Amino acid sequence: MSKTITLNHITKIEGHARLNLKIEKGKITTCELSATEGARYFEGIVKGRRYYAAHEMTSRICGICSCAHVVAALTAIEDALGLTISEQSCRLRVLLTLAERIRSHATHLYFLALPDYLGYESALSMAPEYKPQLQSALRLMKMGNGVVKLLGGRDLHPVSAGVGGWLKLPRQEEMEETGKELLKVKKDAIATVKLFAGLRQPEFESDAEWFSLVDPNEYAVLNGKFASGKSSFGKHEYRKFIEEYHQSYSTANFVVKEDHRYFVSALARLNNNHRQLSKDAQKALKDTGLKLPSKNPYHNNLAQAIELIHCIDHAMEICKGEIKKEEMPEITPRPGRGVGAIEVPRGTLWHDYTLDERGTITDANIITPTAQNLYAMQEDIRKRMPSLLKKKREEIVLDVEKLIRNYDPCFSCSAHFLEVKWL
Amino acid sequence: MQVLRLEKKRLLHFLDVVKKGFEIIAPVKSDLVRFSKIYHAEEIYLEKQSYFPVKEYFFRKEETLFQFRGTSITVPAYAAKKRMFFGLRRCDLNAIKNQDIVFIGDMGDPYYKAARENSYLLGYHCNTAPSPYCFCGSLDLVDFFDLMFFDKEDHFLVEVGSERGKSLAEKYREFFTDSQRLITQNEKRIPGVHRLENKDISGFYDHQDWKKGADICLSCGACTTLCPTCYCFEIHDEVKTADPCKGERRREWSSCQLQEFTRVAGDHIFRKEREDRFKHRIYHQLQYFKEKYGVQMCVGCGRCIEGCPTRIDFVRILNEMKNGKTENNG
Amino acid sequence: MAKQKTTVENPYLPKPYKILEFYRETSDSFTVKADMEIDHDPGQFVQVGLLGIGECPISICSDSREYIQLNIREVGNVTIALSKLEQGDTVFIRGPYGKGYPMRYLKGNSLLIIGGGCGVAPLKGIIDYAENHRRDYKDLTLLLGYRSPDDILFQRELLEWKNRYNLQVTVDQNTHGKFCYGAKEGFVTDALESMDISNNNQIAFVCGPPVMMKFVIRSLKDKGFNDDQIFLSTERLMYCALGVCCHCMIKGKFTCVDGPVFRYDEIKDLENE
Amino acid sequence: MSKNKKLKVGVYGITGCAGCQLSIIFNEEEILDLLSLIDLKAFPFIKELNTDEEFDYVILEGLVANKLDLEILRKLRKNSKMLISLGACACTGCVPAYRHFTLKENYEHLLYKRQEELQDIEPSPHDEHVKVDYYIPGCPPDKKEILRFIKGSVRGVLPRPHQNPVCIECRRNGNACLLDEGKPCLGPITTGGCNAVCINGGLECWGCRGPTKDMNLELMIKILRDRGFDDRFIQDRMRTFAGLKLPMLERVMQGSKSKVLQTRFDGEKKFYE
Ligand SMILES: Cc1cc2nc3c(=O)[nH]c(=O)nc-3n(C[C@H](O)[C@H](O)[C@H](O)COP(=O)(O)OP(=O)(O)OC[C@H]3O[C@@H](n4cnc5c(N)ncnc54)[C@H](O)[C@@H]3O)c2cc1C
Ligand code: SF4
Ligand code: SF4
Ligand code: SF4
Repeated sequence: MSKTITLNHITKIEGHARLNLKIEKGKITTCELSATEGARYFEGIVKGRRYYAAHEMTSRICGICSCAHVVAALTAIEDALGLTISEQSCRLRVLLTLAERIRSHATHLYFLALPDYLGYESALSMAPEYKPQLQSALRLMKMGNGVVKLLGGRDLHPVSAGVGGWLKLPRQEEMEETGKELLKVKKDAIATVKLFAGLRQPEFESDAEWFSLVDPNEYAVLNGKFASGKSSFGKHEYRKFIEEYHQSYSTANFVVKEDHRYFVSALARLNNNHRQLSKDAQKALKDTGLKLPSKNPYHNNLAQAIELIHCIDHAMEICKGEIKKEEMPEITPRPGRGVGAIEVPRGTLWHDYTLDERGTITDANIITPTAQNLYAMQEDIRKRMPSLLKKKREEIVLDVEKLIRNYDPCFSCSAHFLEVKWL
Repeated sequence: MQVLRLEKKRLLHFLDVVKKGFEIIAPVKSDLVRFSKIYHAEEIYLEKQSYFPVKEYFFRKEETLFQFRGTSITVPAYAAKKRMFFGLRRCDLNAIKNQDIVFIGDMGDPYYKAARENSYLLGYHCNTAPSPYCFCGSLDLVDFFDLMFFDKEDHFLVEVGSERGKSLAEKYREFFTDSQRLITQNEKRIPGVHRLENKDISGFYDHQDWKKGADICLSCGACTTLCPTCYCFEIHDEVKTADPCKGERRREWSSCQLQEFTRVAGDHIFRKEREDRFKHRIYHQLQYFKEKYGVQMCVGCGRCIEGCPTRIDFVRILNEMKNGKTENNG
Repeated sequence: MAKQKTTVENPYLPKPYKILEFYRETSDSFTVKADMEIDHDPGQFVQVGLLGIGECPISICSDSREYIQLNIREVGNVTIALSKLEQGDTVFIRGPYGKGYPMRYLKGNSLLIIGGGCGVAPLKGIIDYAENHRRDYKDLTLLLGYRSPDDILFQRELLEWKNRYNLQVTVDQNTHGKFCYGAKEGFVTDALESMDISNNNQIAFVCGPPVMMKFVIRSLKDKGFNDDQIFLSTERLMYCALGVCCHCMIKGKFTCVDGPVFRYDEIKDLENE
Repeated sequence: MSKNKKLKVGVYGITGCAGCQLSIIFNEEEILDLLSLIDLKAFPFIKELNTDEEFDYVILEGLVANKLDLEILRKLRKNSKMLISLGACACTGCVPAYRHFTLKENYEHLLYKRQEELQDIEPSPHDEHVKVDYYIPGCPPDKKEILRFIKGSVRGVLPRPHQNPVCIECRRNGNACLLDEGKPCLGPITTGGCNAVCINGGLECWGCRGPTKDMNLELMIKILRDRGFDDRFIQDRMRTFAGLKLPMLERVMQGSKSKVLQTRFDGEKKFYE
């Protein structure tokens, strides 16, 4: 029996990708996951631009993670310029990142993932039966967007965060108001965890190792070392551990040097940092019975749901803080190199810039979570296949799609897929 | 006119007491000076003229004219707040008077009227020109206020300008003493604001110097937005997503400096050239309005010059036209 | 003292009217008749619209107190939306607005009506008016120009007009090869040139595209018409029709209240505005 | 409306950041109602089942960056009565098209051999390849504008696209002008409709909605030079989002050097160093 499955346009993901599966005599002969997104060469086009253009331009890599790219780029640029930003700016950046995570998780969970499990083709067709659930989702999205807009000036591609600080600070009253709003949507987050904990997930274990930032002070967002259960390293050393290479036969883009596949995601964060979750998130986690660490990528949705609660709690904490008037610092360019590694909805995001003495960008490297996950994703599909072979074609497709969507891939982020078609 | 006296040190107290009965709108300095609702009397800033005009409180940036549902129309109830405006300059007050002519005079705009109805206008007289661009002295401004505060070292002389002003002064009588003297015409003059040499511009229509202004004009509309008298608007409909049969008709500010202002079918644009649009604005301010209503519309506040990104000084351009007039008419 | 409360009407509110009749004139224009009972002068206009879409100024092209007739060309949002209406539907109208043709003061004259394209619509008001007051005026000469035979408006009325008045229809191009309504190929201006007409007790009414108006005026002047014997109808973008929103301003004049009909001597310097 | 059948609509994306499609979904309060106004035939971003038969209109995000994109664009154009370009990538090419203005060696090393079908083509907006019926520009587009478009389409009207500069909305929002603070704001030459969000948020306008038809580019350049920005900066800034729509930039920059424009700037000069 020979079967070829081609998913030409994988739907309900961000960006465009396809999957080629060939099964001959019960053996998988081809398993190719590829992005069909056109290449945009962000790392190339920021070269020659000045340091203050980096975050403006790279934010356009991805709509849903635009805050992430802004914050990562700013962190890297400030690192290169040797700037330290104020505690308040830092706090607000965390809030911006968390707010984005709320809206991104909510969008992904309800609009992209959930229909698979409930047997609908889309969230829209769920509307008649699942209106309350969808309304929860929309409230969470609105909340996230609202905070992003408050801090960043607009919903997508925020503008108010600049090199060294904030161009426009939110007012104290607005922050307080936001805190109250956040409290209101917490019940939606809790309901989300319940909903996703109730979904049946297959037993499966990925061969890939997990990685995320680990910060002794808090559930890592902007700071910390990049770590798995086994090893860890600081952000400046990433080149030593992560190597990007491209082989015509291989699917690899990014691998850890010892030739280990790895994944980054909400699940990876939970594996590493679940003890630092907020109280309510920990409680929710306990209630779900999810065993950590988990290497089952199908658990990622649940991990995202749990993170929703944590993000709301953490965000509320930040909203209590005082907003002081702060000026943007005067900046004198200097040559240097800087790295930004932050936790964004889909995992760890890396920005790396080199500046010359005028502050012109001479080199740039951006590694997105999806790029890091690609290899693991594809190999998981390969590993999962044998147990699915007896099923009907549609079921295989659904299962594989579920797997892919659990990773919440974002092919728009193809800032840096060197080779998109693997053989 | 009756004149009262208010000790300066009692001003804040006076306003704080008034605040109990009114919403007070006064100039406040944040990044720029603008009229906004004040919570404490100390917020008021009288040093400089406000950058943004006060007109948005009466002729609002956006106004719902009516709501509709199917074929039935309802007009929103205008909640007429009792408001006291404090710190209006002579130009601001005259600008309100000019907008009154437009909106209340001929056509009886109910929205504007409602907003004006419960407003008390308390002026603050400029002792010196608050901005280098002012030229109110060149125009025929009149007294138009409920109360006008003249700043006199340690006290204010407060001139009563209307019945309303009188009753207001009565109500807060405890703050005022009777003044022994009246305000002279001379005191009402503001030094250094006679910049416009010739306000009859009818002879300049074909003058080549209009180009001087148009060349450095971006057509960004800052001048008309910041002008306290400009009153153009557009009307658009907006419907609800949940039910497209429901919605509202709204009007919003517009600007004659935009090409879109006169676009008609066939994509024809009248006054397509920047120069024509610039000229149109000045002529409307200084001539057309006068032809129609008997007064000039411009009140000489200079905001359109101060707010212009390139500081197009139409007063200077006009003055130069006058000086060069003979050679041009030859 | 009795308190008298005068509730001034809100000038922005349109009122609903029923469509009595709806028919197409040409491929891109149509005529509607609405049950609006008002007194008006020929040349005045109303603001017609639909809720949720908007409104636009349209000249009244009839002369009756029982109804108004509007001839509308589909060019944009409101006009296209109106074109989808049917008999019995509701339209929202306010008006009438503007200064129409001062017909009362022109009694005893002959009328020379020169229209181009959709500019004929407001002029039809004069024709109807003159018909209703036939004894007040002498001869009626109609000179109507269109792009092609397909664009000819008021086909229902044309035969009648032909019988009663001195009618000439021109088309820029005759794509059909057959002449309807005795139409001649050529521009209105040419027809006017070759027409034997003097300014003696003659009033000219002109409406059409800006270029056409310009040439017609020139030609009329050549024939000895004085400025005050020529009436023009102008068109501008307008929102309020109340003399406030300023979009229709031509120099100091508001098309909506001072116009849309102007005597040529009132606006002759304003051509480029 | 209810008389007619629902419009068949498709929402697609080619190479882009998905932000524009998200902007549709992020109309959190209206999204469910919105999508029930139309017959949503395709929206692969959130739908599994997508039919690509005949569409009344297709809203398409993203720019053309490889052959597959072009193929999809052409197919959608063929299958749809109207094509709506959504977002800056679709309308102007946005940041990815800035590649036209960078040195080849900057990105050369990122080029790899690809499958034939995914071969790169020069990044370009839709209208370089096919006819576009309506533009909803912006990076990201204003989500309310998308809402207005869909609502309008249901009633057969297309909202008049914005053509006024960003400054109009900026001033209406009561912002202090950033040009006066010496910042390089492109608001005066950029098409508005975004409610000046960037300036509201403290950042100068980068011109993401593309140049206005009526811009005074020469003067804008002069203003920026006056504030101490060098020509390289001005070019880079203007080309970041809409470089392809400013083909005349270099020429105007050259030409304006010899011209004297007397502007005044009494703020402090702020160099971006
Ligand atoms: C006093 C007066 C009397 C009139 N009488 C009549 C009459 O009897 N019959 C008649 O048919 N007309 C008449 N008109 C003209 C009529 O008012 C206009 O055709 C009408 O306003 C068009 O409105 P609309 O909403 O349909 O078009 P709009 O949608 O407002 O569009 C009008 C035109 O603007 C342009 N436009 C619209 N959107 C854009 C865009 N995005 N970009 C560029 N250009 C655009 C187009 O060229 C379009 O054709 C009269 C006008 C006036 C002032
Ligand atoms: S035209 Fe200028 S000076 Fe005159 S009132 Fe308006 S803003 Fe003031
Ligand atoms: S800040 Fe920019 S958009 Fe706003 S008025 Fe100034 S130039 Fe225009
Ligand atoms: S202000 Fe400028 S950059 Fe910002 S959204 Fe508007 S057009 Fe785009």
